[in-house]
Amino acid sequence: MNHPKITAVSPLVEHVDVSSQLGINGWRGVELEELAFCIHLNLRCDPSDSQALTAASTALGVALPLRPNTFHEASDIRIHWLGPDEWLVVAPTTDIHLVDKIVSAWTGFHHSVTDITGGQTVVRIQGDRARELFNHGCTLDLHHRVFKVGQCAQSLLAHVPVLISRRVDDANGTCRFDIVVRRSYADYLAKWLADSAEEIGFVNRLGNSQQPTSSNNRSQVSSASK
Amino acid sequence: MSRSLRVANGGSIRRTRLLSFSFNGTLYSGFEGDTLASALLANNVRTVHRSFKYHRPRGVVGSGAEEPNSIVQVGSGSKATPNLRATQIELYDGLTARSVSGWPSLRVDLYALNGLLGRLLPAGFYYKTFMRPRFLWSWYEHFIRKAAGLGQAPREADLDHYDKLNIHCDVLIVGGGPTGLMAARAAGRAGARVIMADEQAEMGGSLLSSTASIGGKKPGDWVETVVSELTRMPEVILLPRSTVTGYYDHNFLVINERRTDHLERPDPRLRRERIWRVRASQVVLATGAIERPLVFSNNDKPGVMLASAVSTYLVRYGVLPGRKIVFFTNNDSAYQTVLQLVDAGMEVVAVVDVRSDPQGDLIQQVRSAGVPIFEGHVVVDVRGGTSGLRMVLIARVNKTLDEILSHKGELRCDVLAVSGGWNPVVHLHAQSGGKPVFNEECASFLPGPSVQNERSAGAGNGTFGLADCLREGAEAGRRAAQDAGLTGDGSVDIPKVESHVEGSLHPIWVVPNGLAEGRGGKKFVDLQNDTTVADIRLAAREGYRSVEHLKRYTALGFGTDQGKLGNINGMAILADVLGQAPGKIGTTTFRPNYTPVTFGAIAGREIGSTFFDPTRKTAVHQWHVENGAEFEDVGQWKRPWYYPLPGETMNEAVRRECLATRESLGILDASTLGKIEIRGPDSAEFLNRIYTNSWLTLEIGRCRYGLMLGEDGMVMDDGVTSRIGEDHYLMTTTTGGAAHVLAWMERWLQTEWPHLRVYLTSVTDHWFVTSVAGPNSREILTKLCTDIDFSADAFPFMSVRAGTVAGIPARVYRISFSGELAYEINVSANYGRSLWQAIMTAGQSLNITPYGTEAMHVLRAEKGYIIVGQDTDGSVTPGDLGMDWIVSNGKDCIGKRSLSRQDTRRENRKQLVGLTTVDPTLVLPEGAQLLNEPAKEFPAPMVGHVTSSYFSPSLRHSIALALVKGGRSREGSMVYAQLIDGRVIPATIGQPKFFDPENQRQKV
Amino acid sequence: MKNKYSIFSLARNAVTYHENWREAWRSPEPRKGYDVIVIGGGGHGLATAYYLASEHGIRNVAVLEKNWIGGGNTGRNTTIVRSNYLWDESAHLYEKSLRLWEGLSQKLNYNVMFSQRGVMNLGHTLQDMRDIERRSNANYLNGIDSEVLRPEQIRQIVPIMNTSPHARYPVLGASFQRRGGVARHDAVAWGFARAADREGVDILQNCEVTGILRHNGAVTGVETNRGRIQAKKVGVVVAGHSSVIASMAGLRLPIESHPLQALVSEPLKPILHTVVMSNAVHGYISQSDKGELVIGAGVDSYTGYGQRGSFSVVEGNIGAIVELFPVFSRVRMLRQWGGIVDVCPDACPIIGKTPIRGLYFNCGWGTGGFKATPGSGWVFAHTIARGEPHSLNAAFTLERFSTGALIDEHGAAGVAH
Amino acid sequence: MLEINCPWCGPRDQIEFSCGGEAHIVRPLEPENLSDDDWADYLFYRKNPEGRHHEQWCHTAGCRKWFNAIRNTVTYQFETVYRIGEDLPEKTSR
Ligand SMILES: Cc1cc2nc3c(=O)[nH]c(=O)nc-3n(C[C@H](O)[C@H](O)[C@H](O)COP(=O)(O)OP(=O)(O)OC[C@H]3O[C@@H](n4cnc5c(N)ncnc54)[C@H](O)[C@@H]3O)c2cc1C
Ligand SMILES: NC(=O)c1ccc[n+]([C@@H]2O[C@H](COP(=O)([O-])OP(=O)(O)OC[C@H]3O[C@@H](n4cnc5c(N)ncnc54)[C@H](O)[C@@H]3O)[C@@H](O)[C@H]2O)c1
Ligand SMILES: Cc1cc2nc3c(=O)[nH]c(=O)nc-3n(C[C@H](O)[C@H](O)[C@H](O)COP(=O)(O)O)c2cc1C
Ligand SMILES: [Zn+2]
Repeated sequence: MNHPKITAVSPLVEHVDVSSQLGINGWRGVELEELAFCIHLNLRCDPSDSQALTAASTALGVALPLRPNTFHEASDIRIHWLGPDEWLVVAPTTDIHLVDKIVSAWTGFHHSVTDITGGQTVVRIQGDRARELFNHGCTLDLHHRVFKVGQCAQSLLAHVPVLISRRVDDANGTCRFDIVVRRSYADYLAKWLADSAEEIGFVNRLGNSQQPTSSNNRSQVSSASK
Repeated sequence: MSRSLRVANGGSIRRTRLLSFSFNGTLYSGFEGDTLASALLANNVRTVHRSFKYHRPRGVVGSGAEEPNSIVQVGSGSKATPNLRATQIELYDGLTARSVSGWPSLRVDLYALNGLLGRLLPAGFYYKTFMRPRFLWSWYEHFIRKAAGLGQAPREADLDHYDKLNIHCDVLIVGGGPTGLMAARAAGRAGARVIMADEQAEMGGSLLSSTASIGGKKPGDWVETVVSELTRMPEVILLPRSTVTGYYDHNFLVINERRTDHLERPDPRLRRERIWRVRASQVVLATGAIERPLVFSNNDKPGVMLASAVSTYLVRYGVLPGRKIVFFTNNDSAYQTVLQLVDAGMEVVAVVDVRSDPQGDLIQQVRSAGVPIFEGHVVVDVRGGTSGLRMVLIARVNKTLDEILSHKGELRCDVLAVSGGWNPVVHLHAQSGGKPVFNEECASFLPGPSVQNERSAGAGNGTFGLADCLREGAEAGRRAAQDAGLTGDGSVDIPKVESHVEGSLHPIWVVPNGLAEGRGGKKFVDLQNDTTVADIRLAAREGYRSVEHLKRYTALGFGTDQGKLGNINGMAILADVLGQAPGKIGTTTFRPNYTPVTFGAIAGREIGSTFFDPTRKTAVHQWHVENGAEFEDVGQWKRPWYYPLPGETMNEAVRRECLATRESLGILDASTLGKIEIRGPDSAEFLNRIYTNSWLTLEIGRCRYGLMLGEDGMVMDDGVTSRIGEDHYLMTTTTGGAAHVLAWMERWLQTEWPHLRVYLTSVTDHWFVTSVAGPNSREILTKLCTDIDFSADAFPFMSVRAGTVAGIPARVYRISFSGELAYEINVSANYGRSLWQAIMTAGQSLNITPYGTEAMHVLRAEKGYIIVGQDTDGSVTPGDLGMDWIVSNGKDCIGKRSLSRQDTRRENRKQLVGLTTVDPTLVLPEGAQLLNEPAKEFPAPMVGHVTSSYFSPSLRHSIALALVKGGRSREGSMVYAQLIDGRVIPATIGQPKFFDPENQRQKV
Repeated sequence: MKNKYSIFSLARNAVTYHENWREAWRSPEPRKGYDVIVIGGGGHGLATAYYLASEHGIRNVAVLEKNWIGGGNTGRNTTIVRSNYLWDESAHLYEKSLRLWEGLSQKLNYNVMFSQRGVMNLGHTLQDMRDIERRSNANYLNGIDSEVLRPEQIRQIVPIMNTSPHARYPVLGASFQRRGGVARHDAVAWGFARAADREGVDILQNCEVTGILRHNGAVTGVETNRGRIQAKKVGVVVAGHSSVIASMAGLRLPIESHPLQALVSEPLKPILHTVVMSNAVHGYISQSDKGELVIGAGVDSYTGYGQRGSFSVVEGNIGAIVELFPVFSRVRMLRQWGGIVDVCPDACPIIGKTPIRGLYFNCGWGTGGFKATPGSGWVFAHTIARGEPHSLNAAFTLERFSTGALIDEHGAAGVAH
Repeated sequence: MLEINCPWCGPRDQIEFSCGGEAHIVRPLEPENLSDDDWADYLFYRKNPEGRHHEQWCHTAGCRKWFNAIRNTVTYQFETVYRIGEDLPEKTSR
C-alpha cells in the first residue's frame, strides 16, 4: 500500500512562526535554535567494568565521561554524564548504525542502550545574555568560572527537567549552551524562553519542522525498537 | 493656606524637573528626587493618616523603611497598590495617592469617636466583650472588620509582570551606606562576585543626608567615586531599589528589586519587580541603624519626627519640615542635625536633653552656636492638631529619669525632633539564626555570634562613628572575599573623616509626665497599632508577660512596619514593668520580610494559563486542538477528553465515540501512559518483587497485566508490562503515576536491592502511542502494516510484535482497555503525527472515530476495568477489587505482608461491585454514598460509594462501579444512593462487569 | 462572678484606668505532684485540662509548657475550622469539636472570635470533583452541613476568584461548609487557660519536661527544668514534639515532624469573606478580622524542628493564590513563619493509651488540628479520666497501625487543613 | 532553602532533590514471619529525632541517585552526605 509522505515532526514545530523580538534598547540578547532530530541514546553500564568502558569508547569513538557533570565530544557525537552509570549520547541523524555499534560492543556485559530519539530535542541558546536567560528559571551556578566549557548538568529550568551543557563559545566569543528537553515539555519551555527573553530580546530559530525523512534513518529507528 | 517648606537650595532633588501629583484629591507639586513624603512635607501637608484604633491624626515620622504612619494607597484600577509607605515612594509625574484611613475624610474622621471611647478599648478589649447574645457576634464582627484593615486590594487583575533571577555570588552586601560601599570595594578588588543591594533609590545610605566631608570630598561625590569604581568591575552587581527581604537557610537570601514604580511611563517590556534568589557564599550585613523614638504623652501628634528624618528631609530633599524646631534627645547624634540646621541658617528653638550633663564635642558646638540646651529636661506633653504642632511642654526630670521635678513651661514650635538612640538593623542577622544580644552602651540589641556565613559591620553592628564604619566595612568586605575563597588583594585605603568625641547615651524608655500611670495624654509605643505604654502595663498585669504574649495581646510590632520603631522600646518597657533587664526579656522573633514584598513578585512569571504549571503535550496535540477536542488535565498532561462535533453536547459526543468504537473503529491518543524500559538479567526477579503476580514465566513477545502495591498493601498503580527481549521488558504505568512509579522502583533498586542487575529508563516521551480499537482494527492494521501477521494465532491477545506501520518502524501491542479487538501502536514520537494522519486517512472508510478519555472510561467501565485513583483511593487492596488472583502465593512482593493484617483480611471490607439503577436512565453521580435503606435520621450508616458511573450507549442503561461493604456476597441486593440534593436512587448490586463478560470480543 | 468579662466590666474598669484587672491565669510554683499532668500548653493541652476539671471534676491538674502557652502550632496556624471530613470516625470527632466551637466564647467567657463565614474547598480536576461529591454526600449523611457548588455559585460568593474556564487548572466546583470558618488562635489558648485556671488548674510556663518517670511499667511523674513533679497520670499533647517526649518514655511513634509554613499580607479592607482552600493548586486563604490575608500551603518535605521552612514553598503558595486571585497580585506579603506539625501516615490523630500505664498521647493532628482543639481536649479529658477512650476517639488508637485499620483521610479526601 | 551536596554532583539547590525520610530502615527479609506489631514498626514507626538525623535523599532532577545524609533537624545543617553502600561515617571516622 502507498503511504502518505512520512515526515518527522519536531516538538517545536509550532514555534516556527514565532517572530524574533527585540528587547529593550534594541537588544538581541539570545538566539534560540532547535537542533531537531538528533539521535538520542540513553546508555547504562557498570562504570567499574573497565572492559565495558573500553568497548564503548571503541565503538563510539569517544570515551564515556566518568567525571560527574561533564561531556565528551568527538566528530559530532556527544556523550554526557547523567549519573555514575548513565550517559546520554546525542549524535547526528546520519549516524544510523550507532545503536548497533554500541549494542554489539556491549554484548555480554550487563548494560542498557535505549533509543529515546523521539522523546527529546535540543535547544541551543547562545548570546551575550544566555546566562541571564537561564537565571530566570534555573538555580544552577552557570558563571563562567564555575560552569566551564565541557561541563553539563541536569537540573530544572522553569520546573522542567533539562540537561544543560556548556559548549565552546562561537567564533565571536558569544557563549553557547545546549539544553536537552523532553518532548512533552518542549512547547511549554520554548514559550517560557521567549517570555523570559522579553527584556533582552531574542532571535527565534526554533521548530525545525517537518523534515522529510530518508528511508535510512527510518530503519535506524526500526533497529532501535526491535 | 499651604505654604511651601522647601528651602531655597540644597538637597539632591532635581529642581528643574517639576512634577505634579495628587494626594487625597488635591494637586501638589514636587521635584524629581523627592519621595511622596518629602513632597507632602514640602507642601506643608501635616496629617497623612488616621491611626488604626483611635483614629488620631498622624503625620510623617521617619524617612524610610521604619515609617509607621504615612501608609497610602497609590494609583487606581489595575495599578492600585495598597499600603505603600510615603517615605519610600519615589515621586513621578502624575502620581496619585490617598490616605488609607479617615472616614469621611482625613481631616474630619468620624471614627475618631473611638478616641473618645478610648478608655473602653484597652489592649485585648475584644476578647472581653461582644460575646452576648451569641447570634450578634457576626454583626459585631462585620463592624470590627470594616474598621480594621489599611488599604484596599485592587479590584482589577494586575497588568504588570514580574520576574525572578537566580544568582550565586561570593559576597552579598546588604546596604549601600558607607559601610557597605567600603565592603563592596574591598570584596570587588579581591575579585569576588559581589552583589550590593540597597533598598533606596541610590547608593549612599546615611551619607545621602550627611554634610560631613569624607576623604576631602562631599559625601555625595565620594559615593559617586566609589559607585563608579564598582560599576567598572565586571563581577560586581549594584542593585538600588532592592531590599533584601529574607535570609533563609544555607545562605539563601531573597532580594526584592523594584524597577518601574518610580517611572512615569515604563517600557512595557520591563517587569515591574524582580525577585533575586541569591545563594551567597558570604554575606556582609551593612544595614545601618534606625533611630529610636522617645515615648512621652501625645508623642504621636503630627509634627513629632525622628531627628534623623529631619536631617534627611533637609539635606537630601531640601525640605525643612518646620520653621521652629525643638529637639528632644538622650544622646549626641541629634546635635548633628541641629548643627546642619544651624549651618543652613534655620532656627532651632532649643534642645531638650534628658541628660543632666551631656558632654560630647557636638554639644559644645551647638551651645556655641547659640542654641539653648535644656539639660536634665524632658518633653512631658505636646499640643497641636491636624495641621501640626503648636508647642511642647517641658519639665525638669530627676537623675533616674522617672520623676518630674518641676514643670518648666512651654516651647512654641511646629516640629519636635526626637532621638532616643539608635537600633541597629539586626533583622537579617536574626533571620539567619543569630541571636541579637542586648548592649548596655547603646541600649539596644546588637548582632550576636554568626550562625551562617554572615558578618555585620557599621551602624548595623553598633558601630556609629563614620570613620569606624568605613574601616569596619572595608575589613568585612576583605574578609568575606577571603572566606569565599578569593585570593585577590582586597585592600582599600580608609578615607579621612573628621571625628568627634561623643558623650554616652542615657536610656529613657518612658518619659514621665508627673501624673499617675495611664493619666494624661497617651504614650504611644507602636504608632501603627496604637499600642500605648498603658497597654503594655495592662498586658503584664493580666499575665501576658512573655514578650511574645505581649506582642500578640497588644499588637505591638504586628503592623506593616513590624515594629521597626516601637519594638525595642516596648520590650524595654515590659522589662521595666517586670523588673527585669531588657536583655533577659529578649526580642520577639525576627522573620521575613524585612519590608513587605509584592505577591506578584513572589509568584514571579510562572502564573496564568500558560506558565502556572508546565503543560505536557503529546506529539499530536495540535491535531486534537484543530479537531475541536476538549481537554482533561491529568497531572501536567493535557489529554483529549472528547471531540464534540459542532452543536454536540458532551454526552452526545461520548455516545458517538463509544458506539463507533464498539461498532467499527475508534482511535485514542494513549501517549501519556508512563513507559519504563527495564533491562538486565534480574529484570524478571525485580518485577516479581514490585508486582503482586509472578513474572518469571512470561515469554518474549507476551504482555501481562500487573498490580503494584504500596508497602501498606494498598493498590498504588497498575499497567501492562511486556517482555521485549531476553533481559528486556517495557512497563506501562498510569499517566498520573508515571513519575512516582519510576522513582519508587529506582529507590528499591538503589537502596534495598543494589545487587539486582536491572536498569530502568523512562521512555514515556519517546514513544507516541495510539490505541486503535474496535472490530475493524485488525482490518486497518492489515492495511497499514505488511510485515506483521495479524491473524489471531500468529498475534494473539496480550502479545507484542515489531514491524512497520504506515512505513514507520513500530511496536504493535495487542492489548485492550476497551474490551474490543484492539492494538496499540508505538512509534518514535517524531513520527507520531505521520502515523496518526496515516491511520485517520486509512480509516476513513471505516468511520474511524477519535475518542477521548471520557469514552475510554465508559468503555472500560462497561468491562469493569478499574482506574487506579478513581476506583481506588489509597485504602483499597487487591482483594477489595476482587483481584485476589493477582497476588501470587508463592513469593513475597512489596506490600504483600500488609494484606494479612487483621483489618486488611477483614470480611466486611468495601469491595468492588457493579451497580445498575432500577431506573435505567438514571446515572448515579460519581461520589454518591450508598445505604442499605434510605435514611430517616442522621447520621445514617453508609455502606459504600460510587466510584465510576456512566450511561452505557451500547447497553442503553446506566452502569456504575462502586465499593460496597461485603459487596461481593451481596449480589442481587439493593442499595440506595442518597444524595445531598435529597434524591434517593435505588440500585442493584451485581458483578463489576457489564459488557461482554466472557471477553469474547477482544480475543477474536 | 469576679472579673467576669463583659461590656459592663470593661466600662467599670475603664473608670479605674484598667488598673484592677486580675491576671487571666495565675503563675504558680509547681506542686509536688498532681493527679494529672498535661504536657504541652497549646490549645489541645489547655482544653484537656479545662475539660478534666469542668467535665470530670479532676482539678488537681497541671499544664506544663516549656515556653509560653499557645506558642506552638496553636499560635502559628491559619485557623481554619470545619468538620466536613470524609470518614465517619473523623467526621464525628470534628463535628463534636465544631459544636463545641459554637458555644465556646460563652462557655469560656472569653471571645475567641469564632467566625462561621464558610469554608470552600475547590476542585480543579474531574477526580477532585468526584472526591468532593463523595465527601459532601458523606457529610450530608453524617448530619454535617455541606454543599457542592458549581462555578457560577462560587463566583457569587467569591466574585474576585479567577473562575475562568481557561485557567491552567480551572475551578470546576467546590464543597462548601457554611458552619465552618475561622477563630482567633491566640484567644483560644488564652481563653482555655483562663477558664482552666479558674477551675483550679495550675498553668506552669517555662516548664520543660525533660524526662518521663516510670515505675513497673506505669508512669509516676515527670522530670522538668523546674524539678521533678509527680503525677498519677500524664497526658502528652505536644504536637510537633511528640516523638521527642515519646523517646523519653522509650517509645517510638508513627509520626514525622515537618515544617509547615504560613504567611500574612499587609492588612486590607474587607475583601474576602469566606475561607477558600485548594489542594490542587496548593494554597488556602482567609482574611482575618484585622484585615490581613492569612495564607498557607503544604508541608516542607523534610522533617524539621526549626519552625521555619523553605522559600520555594512560599513561592509556590503565593503563586497559587495569585493564580486564584489575580487581584491580589499587588498586595504585599508582610510576614512568614513556620510551625512543626506531627504528621501521621493516615493524616489522622492518635488519641489514647500507650504501652505505659497512665501515659496517654494525643498527637498526630498534623496540619489540621486547630479546628479540633475543643473536641480533642474533650475526648482526651474523657480518655484520661476514665482510662478508656470515648466512643468518638475509639478508632484513633495506636493499634490501628498494627491492624491496618487506618482512617485514611488524605488518601481519599486530600485533607489539608 | 537548603543547599544539598549530592555525593556525585556537588552542591545543588534543594528543589532538585526529594527527601526520603529516615535512612537505614532495612526491609525485613521474611515479612511473613513478623508479627503485625513488628511489621507496623517497620512500616510506620520512625525515630523522628529533634537534632541529628540520618536520612535519605534523592537527586531527583539531577543524577537520580539516592544517598544518605546526616542532617540536624533543628539547624537544618548537613553534617555529611554519603553514598548508598558506603559505611556510616561514624563507623569510619569516629
Ligand atoms: C502553619 C500552620 C497552619 C495550620 N493551619 C491549620 C488550620 O488552618 N486549621 C487547623 O485545624 N489546623 C491547622 N494547623 C494545625 C494546628 O495548628 C495544630 O494541629 C494544632 O494547633 C495543635 O495544637 P496543640 O495544642 O496540639 O499543639 P501546640 O499548639 O503546638 O502545643 C504543643 C505545646 O507543647 C509544648 N511542648 C513541646 N515540648 C514540650 C516539653 N518537653 N515540655 C513542655 N512543653 C512542651 C510546645 O511548646 C507547645 O506549646 C496548622 C498548623 C500550622 C503550623
Ligand atoms: N550615633 C550616631 O551618630 C550615628 C548613629 C547611626 C548611624 N550613624 C552614621 O550612619 C552611618 C552608618 O553607615 P552604614 O553604612 O553602616 O549604614 P547606613 O545607614 O548608612 O546604610 C545602611 C543602608 O542599608 C540599607 N538597608 C538596610 N536594610 C536593608 C535591607 N534589608 N535591604 C536593602 N537595603 C537595606 C538602608 O536603606 C541604608 O541605605 C555612618 O556614617 C554613621 O556615622 C551615626
Ligand atoms: C492567624 C494569624 C494571623 C497573623 N497576623 C499577623 C499580622 O497581622 N501581623 C504580624 O506581624 N504577624 C501576624 N502573624 C504572625 C505572628 O507574628 C507570628 O509570626 C506567628 O505567630 C509565629 O510566631 P513567631 O514568628 O514568633 O515564631 C499572624 C499569625 C497567625 C497565626
Ligand atoms: Zn547528583
